Amino acid sequence: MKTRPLLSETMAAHGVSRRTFMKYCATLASVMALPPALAPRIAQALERARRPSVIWLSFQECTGCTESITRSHAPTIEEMIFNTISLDYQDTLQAAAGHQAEAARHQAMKENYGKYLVVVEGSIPVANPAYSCFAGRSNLDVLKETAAGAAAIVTVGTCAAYGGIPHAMPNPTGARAVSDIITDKPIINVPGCPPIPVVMTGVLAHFLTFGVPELDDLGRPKAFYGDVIHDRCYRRPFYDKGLFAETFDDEGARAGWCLYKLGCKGPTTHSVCATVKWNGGVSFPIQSGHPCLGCTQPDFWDGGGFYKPLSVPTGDYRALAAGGVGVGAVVGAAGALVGRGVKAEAARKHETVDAHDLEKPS
Amino acid sequence: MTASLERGLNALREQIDAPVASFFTSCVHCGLCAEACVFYRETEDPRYIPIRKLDPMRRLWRREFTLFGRIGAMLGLVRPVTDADLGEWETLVYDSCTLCGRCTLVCPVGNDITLMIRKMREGMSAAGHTPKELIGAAVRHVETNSLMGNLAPALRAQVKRSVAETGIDIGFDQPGVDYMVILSAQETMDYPEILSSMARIFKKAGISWTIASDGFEATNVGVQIGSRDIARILVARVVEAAERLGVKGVVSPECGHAYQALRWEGPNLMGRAFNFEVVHIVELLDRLRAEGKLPTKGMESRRVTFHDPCQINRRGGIDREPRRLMALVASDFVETDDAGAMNWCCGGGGGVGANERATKLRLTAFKRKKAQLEKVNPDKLITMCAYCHHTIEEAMEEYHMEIEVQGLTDFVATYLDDEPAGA
Amino acid sequence: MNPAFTLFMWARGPAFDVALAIFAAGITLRLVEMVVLGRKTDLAPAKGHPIRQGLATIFTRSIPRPGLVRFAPGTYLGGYVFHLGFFAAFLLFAPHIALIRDALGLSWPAANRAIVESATALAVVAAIILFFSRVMDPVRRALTGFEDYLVLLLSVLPLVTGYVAANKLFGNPEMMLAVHVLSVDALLIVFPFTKLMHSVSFVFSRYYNGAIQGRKGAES
Amino acid sequence: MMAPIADPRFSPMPAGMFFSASVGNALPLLHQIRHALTALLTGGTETIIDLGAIPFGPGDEAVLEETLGTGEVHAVLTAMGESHVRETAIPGVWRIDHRDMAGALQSRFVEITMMPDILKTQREDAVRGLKVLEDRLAALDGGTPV
Repeated sequence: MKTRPLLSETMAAHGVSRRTFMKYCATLASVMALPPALAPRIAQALERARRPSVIWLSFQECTGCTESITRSHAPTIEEMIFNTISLDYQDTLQAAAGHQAEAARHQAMKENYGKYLVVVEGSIPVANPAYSCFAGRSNLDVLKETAAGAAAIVTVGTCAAYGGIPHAMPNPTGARAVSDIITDKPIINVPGCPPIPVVMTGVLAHFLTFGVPELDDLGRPKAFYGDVIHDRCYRRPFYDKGLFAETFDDEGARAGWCLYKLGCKGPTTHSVCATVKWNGGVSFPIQSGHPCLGCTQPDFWDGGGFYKPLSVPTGDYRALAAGGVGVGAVVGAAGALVGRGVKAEAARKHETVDAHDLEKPS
Repeated sequence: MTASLERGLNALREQIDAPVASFFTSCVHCGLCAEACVFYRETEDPRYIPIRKLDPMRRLWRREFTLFGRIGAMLGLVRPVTDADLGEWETLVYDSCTLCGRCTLVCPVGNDITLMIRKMREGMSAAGHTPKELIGAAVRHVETNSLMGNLAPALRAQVKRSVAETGIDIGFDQPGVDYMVILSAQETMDYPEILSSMARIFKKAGISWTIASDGFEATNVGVQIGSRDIARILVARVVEAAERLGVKGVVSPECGHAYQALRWEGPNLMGRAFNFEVVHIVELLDRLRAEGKLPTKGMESRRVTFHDPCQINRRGGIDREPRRLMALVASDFVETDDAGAMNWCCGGGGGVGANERATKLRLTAFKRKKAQLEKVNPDKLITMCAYCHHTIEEAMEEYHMEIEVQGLTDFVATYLDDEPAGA
Repeated sequence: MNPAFTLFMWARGPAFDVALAIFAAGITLRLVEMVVLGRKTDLAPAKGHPIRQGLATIFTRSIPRPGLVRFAPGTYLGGYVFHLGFFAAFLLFAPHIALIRDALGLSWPAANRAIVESATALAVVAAIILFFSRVMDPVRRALTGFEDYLVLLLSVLPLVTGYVAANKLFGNPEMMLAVHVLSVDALLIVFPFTKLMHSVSFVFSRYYNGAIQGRKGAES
Repeated sequence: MMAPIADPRFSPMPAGMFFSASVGNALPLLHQIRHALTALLTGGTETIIDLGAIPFGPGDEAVLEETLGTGEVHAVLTAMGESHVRETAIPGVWRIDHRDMAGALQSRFVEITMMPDILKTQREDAVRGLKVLEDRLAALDGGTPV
């Protein structure tokens, strides 16, 4: 078993100064959404961190998440993180293929049993495993096998975290999330379609420094998924003032008003998009004039339509209401006719009241 | 035919229509009708909440006229209306309601509660739950010509006295005249001065009029009891007399429910529109005033106030007419609080005054009128309903109040300028 | 996967559809059942203008009679504030306007959230006043039954849950939205079976009241 | 890479277009800085504010930038990319922008302090520096260790 070097040793070997390291830790604190004052503690933790082995599994996915992390705006930081870890298996990035690749995975598992980190990208087809296999083995098998010796699992992207697009109705492959299958390991969900690159690296950094971060009900690190976009959105004041874009090309849209009525899912979507933003902090969908799709939420694809406001019912309620009016009118008329019948019958049976029979016979 | 629960419920069923259904559907149990009700106000007893007085009728409506209620009835959720219920409700429907109509005007959802009490009384009377004094009055009125028994001799005597007093002839049964005048028994017996007053005013205005010997009684105990069958018999006497005499119109006297019975219920009881006009004496006086045919001389200088009879103002639509007449003859006219359409009831209408067991309640209810009067402290109270006049006088005696009460027609006639010109 | 989301989608999906269908069918049923009963033509010649006054009374009856407010200040004040607050919160809040636009194609500007939230808070306070008047006041107590408390509760729940959801006071925001929509679904379902019907039938009862009085030339 | 547009001063939104829309966060932040400066002066408490955690609308940062202004000190660190440490026109309030080797912005802070720690020499570096100096002196002394 190879002895993995401490990060501080790796850095010293690269001639990185302490000041540079502190600068890096300050940035890392920011990336991890931790208070800046925690930078020295991050430094301490990193100094003691050993390079863990990471196995990256790709199941039913579009590789968008890998694209996102490799195209991240801050290559140096990611490089440093990846230098910190030992990416022993990543079928998109690694040079090895076929049996060699599988051998690498098995070797990494054997050497680091109980300590390695599994990163999963993509959902797992359970109804029909044939939809996604590699080396002739189903995703389900590979996941179970690999997870068995893992210290923890990080799901990257909404597919791995919650089933994502493959899981959208009618879910032909029977796609499932990692957490549906693996229940005995810590799972850190990093949803998003794709997740923000620095969020992915931030979660990895947190795992390296402080272990499994604090998670919300849906297994997401609270540091990145604690708030809904709506609460951190710079367009929020327009929502509060009642100023909305009604269409994509009206005055409100041009003036940058709230996109709620265009279907923005910001009010129910947990993510740091509004603060961290994308492409190196340039913008995020709402700033670019498009409503949030809610991609960090389970079943976001089945939320009733991207352009349907959250307050609008999802069913064909108009037809049902119209039907209801019709049924009500018919039944009501029938009921009223019965009532008229009661009246007519009463009139027919009318017993004339005479002044002499007002008193009840005793 | 005998009074029975089935006859009563049947009569109630006949009364339920779209307005009743909408009223019961709309009620939100806010209780504001109670705040408007003179009986609740003066007793603060929640039994007198107007809408509660209709509970048996509401249950009948739910059980038999709504789908959900029918289902509820099958499931035993809506109790049927029993004879005991009606018995229990008799005092609420007859003793603690004068059909004054204040609740109808305050109900925020617009329920005409008064109309429903009137309808409810149809069922109550048919089921044999009518106060005995009202039954007696009905029997007397049906059997003779007035609720007080045969009033024909008394009326002739009053007419004779009036003719002697004014020198103006009053003819019985004269066909083709302008108006046929009817009188309430209260006027015939207690306030006959109205005859002289009308005689002088009509003479001055050049109006010819007559009294029908077989249709002179204006009151209609059938309306108070809530029996269309009896009310029809009584109103038909007047209608038939007017039609036989071929008069232009019938003058409804200073009597609240009489105006209600002939003017608003009459055509519906008879099932046909009349070929003569029904006009309230005060409406007619105001018309004469407008035409300049009511010259007056002098004015009452003492402080005078006015009591609006419920059936004539709130339920009858005569609100501005009496005030224009008051302005003509009273120089110190003050309105009480809530005067006009929201004026407080004297407490004696709707058959309550005749109902012995309601006496205490009626006198309690009068405290509201008393407070109104005490606030403006008038020398004189004018009204335009002989029964209000009677109720107020009686109650004032009870409370040792000394305010003169006078009918409006009589009051106006006091200042009529009917001396021959140049005399 | 996410019970809050699933519940929210159910509340604004099938549950809303069913609730709205019951609401629409029930109201229509009860109105038709009521109106088709009909009424006899009034043969007494009109002194006033029955139809005109009937229509006017639909609006004028919203103004209280002078002199009466002092007898039941809680009911009057609570009633007015509750109705105004409820409808301000319902009709001026942007998400609700979006719903109405989707349903009916009608739209209007939304109000500032401070206004919407003040209206909501006032309506809730008013409902509390109404509740206490039902408990404490002898008249209200005598008229109050299970249905009255149920309706009061169901009318307040959308206000409270909406306020909580909009301000994320506690709980998962998706769950609170789900609860909010469910509270509305519940309100829609009980509507035709309870006195909530007054919010449509009042048009008819006020009209009839005004028309009956108007025929006589009397006030209404 | 994308460095030029990552800088807020080169925001893709035309300057001023959203200025009136900037309703939110510059002002509360400036108030927070004022409180922090008071705390520094009264109790010596230093504060670091991560600008990356604050939802800025377009225009917000310009307000911040303009209000704080430019002060006397502008230090540039060269530590795996440049870092700019600038004292603002409000002495005691510093702006620190870390960039990577490609020039892309990594993180941004406002520090309320008499002297940002990052400017000070780190002890470990000084230890290493001492060793380097000693090595160099040794070389100067003729290549023979002492």
